Amino acid sequence: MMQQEEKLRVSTEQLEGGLGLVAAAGYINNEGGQAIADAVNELVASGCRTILIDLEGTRIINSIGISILLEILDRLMESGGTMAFCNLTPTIARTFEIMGLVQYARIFPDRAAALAALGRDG
Amino acid sequence: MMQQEEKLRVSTEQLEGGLGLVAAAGYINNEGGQAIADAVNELVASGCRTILIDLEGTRIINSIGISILLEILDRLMESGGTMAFCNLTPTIARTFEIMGLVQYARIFPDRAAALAALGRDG
Amino acid sequence: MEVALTLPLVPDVELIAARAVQVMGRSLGMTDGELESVTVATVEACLNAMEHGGQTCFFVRVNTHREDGGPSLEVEIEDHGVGFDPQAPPRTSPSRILGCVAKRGWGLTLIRELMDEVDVRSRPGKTVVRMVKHVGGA
Amino acid sequence: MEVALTLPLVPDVELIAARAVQVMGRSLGMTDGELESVTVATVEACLNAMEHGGQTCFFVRVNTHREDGGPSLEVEIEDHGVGFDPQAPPRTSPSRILGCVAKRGWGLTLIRELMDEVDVRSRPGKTVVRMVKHVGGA
Ligand SMILES: Nc1ncnc2c1ncn2[C@@H]1O[C@H](COP(=O)(O)OP(=O)(O)O)[C@@H](O)[C@H]1O
Ligand SMILES: Nc1ncnc2c1ncn2[C@@H]1O[C@H](COP(=O)(O)OP(=O)(O)O)[C@@H](O)[C@H]1O
Repeated sequence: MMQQEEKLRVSTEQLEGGLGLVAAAGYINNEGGQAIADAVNELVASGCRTILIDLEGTRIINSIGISILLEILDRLMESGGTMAFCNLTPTIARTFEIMGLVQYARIFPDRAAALAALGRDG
Repeated sequence: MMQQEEKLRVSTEQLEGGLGLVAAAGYINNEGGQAIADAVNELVASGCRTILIDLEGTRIINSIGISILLEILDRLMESGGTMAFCNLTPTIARTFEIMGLVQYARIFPDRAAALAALGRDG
Repeated sequence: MEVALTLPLVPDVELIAARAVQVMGRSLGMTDGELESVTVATVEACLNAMEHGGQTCFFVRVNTHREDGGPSLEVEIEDHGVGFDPQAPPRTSPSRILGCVAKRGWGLTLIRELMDEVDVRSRPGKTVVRMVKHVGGA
Repeated sequence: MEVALTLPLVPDVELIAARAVQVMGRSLGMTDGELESVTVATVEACLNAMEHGGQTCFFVRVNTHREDGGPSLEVEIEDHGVGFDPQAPPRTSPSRILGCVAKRGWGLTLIRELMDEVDVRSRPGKTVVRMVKHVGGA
């Protein structure tokens, strides 16, 4: 059903070097932001200190969802972790810029570029 | 953009034994039905006589789109070919039943089942 | 709870009605299968209003009901076109090869098969297709 | 061409407005990027109408224009709530760690950044956010 098109689908993967991957596709609203937060918390609990959020397939966001991402970022930085994003549409990139996420999180064009850079650093 | 969610995405593949595969995901309206027709015509022109249409990812259809599928089926049968479908949602299956497509095309639950049966027969 | 839409004759405008059905149906707890049925029926009714209504716009209302016999979703599609006789059998164009299988004229048949209640009222200047789907119904 | 929507306060109801923007914007030949910007701005304006409007429904109108300076899409979001002073700076809640970065209160800022023209009129009982995006614009 069309339903599936915007309900956020989240999957996670634990990679080498304490890198956690969250892939999110759909609508990042309150519920969607919370689903990402849960996924990040789980990865952090199992030892990840760098979190990459891949937004391929995410086209609609709202400021409530993004504010939840800011909260996760806040908590992650507090515990010495870092966060990165990849596959942002131009509008989502612009929103991240306006809301100040880009000052505290690294942004990569795609997953390959992100993994290369984060793997090198981490 | 959400746009991509319902604009029909069609891909084709030519398999062994004169079997042509069309994967269609999105909204099967006038335009979507026509895109499937074009894909089928291309496969038939390159020698396929059995066409499998995989509707995984298709959730919305309309009777204009389905009537175009009936026309392709009509032409394919006229030239001695056969058509099959797989991955129908219950509502699409019901629509195919009501509009009589099921009497002339084979319906399979998924692609594996379809390929096994069509490969065996063909 | 009512969604009311005034829709112009623009390609894919029926998808706005489809989205309204989806949002309201989901708020009632409809299954994916129920939502898909109402969506296809709504799309067909919109196409009829666009194709046969012949005006510059048409109207869609989606209502949720939680009374008596359990929750249900009601969709009304209204156009101010020439109207028609809902009792007349659909003019179908039978296929040459497939014989009895008609290629067009399936809209109202699909609507009646996919919805639980359908009520078509039409006179010159006003056609209303009212249809209901019960949540957790047959 | 106008789409007019009356929307109740139901979860995800802003997606009906988003779909209307998409269908109308596409009919004007908007790019994906332009459509996404208008979609996000529309969603924010709907959330404000739902969150701060405090009534049982709100209204969205989407109009296509093809005059003078090229085609444009106009979206108006209207609610009949208490209203507010559009000139007042947004009340933001700064983050403890991130310092100056505020977590909420970004709706109107996003709308102004993503759209080409924004005009907010508000008084008790009627708030209208009118916004325009030019096709092929900046
Ligand atoms: N809203 C309407 N206004 C006027 N005539 C209509 C309307 N809906 C249906 N009809 C008439 O009923 C016939 C059957 O409609 P339908 O079963 O939906 O098939 P189709 O639209 O494919 O012809 C149409 O051909 C048309 O003559
Ligand atoms: N439609 C509205 N009705 C009443 N007040 C509003 C409306 N839209 C915005 N406001 C007021 O303006 C403030 C700033 O809005 P906004 O920038 O969208 O941020 P947020 O909604 O996240 O607080 C809101 O907190 C609210 O007080």
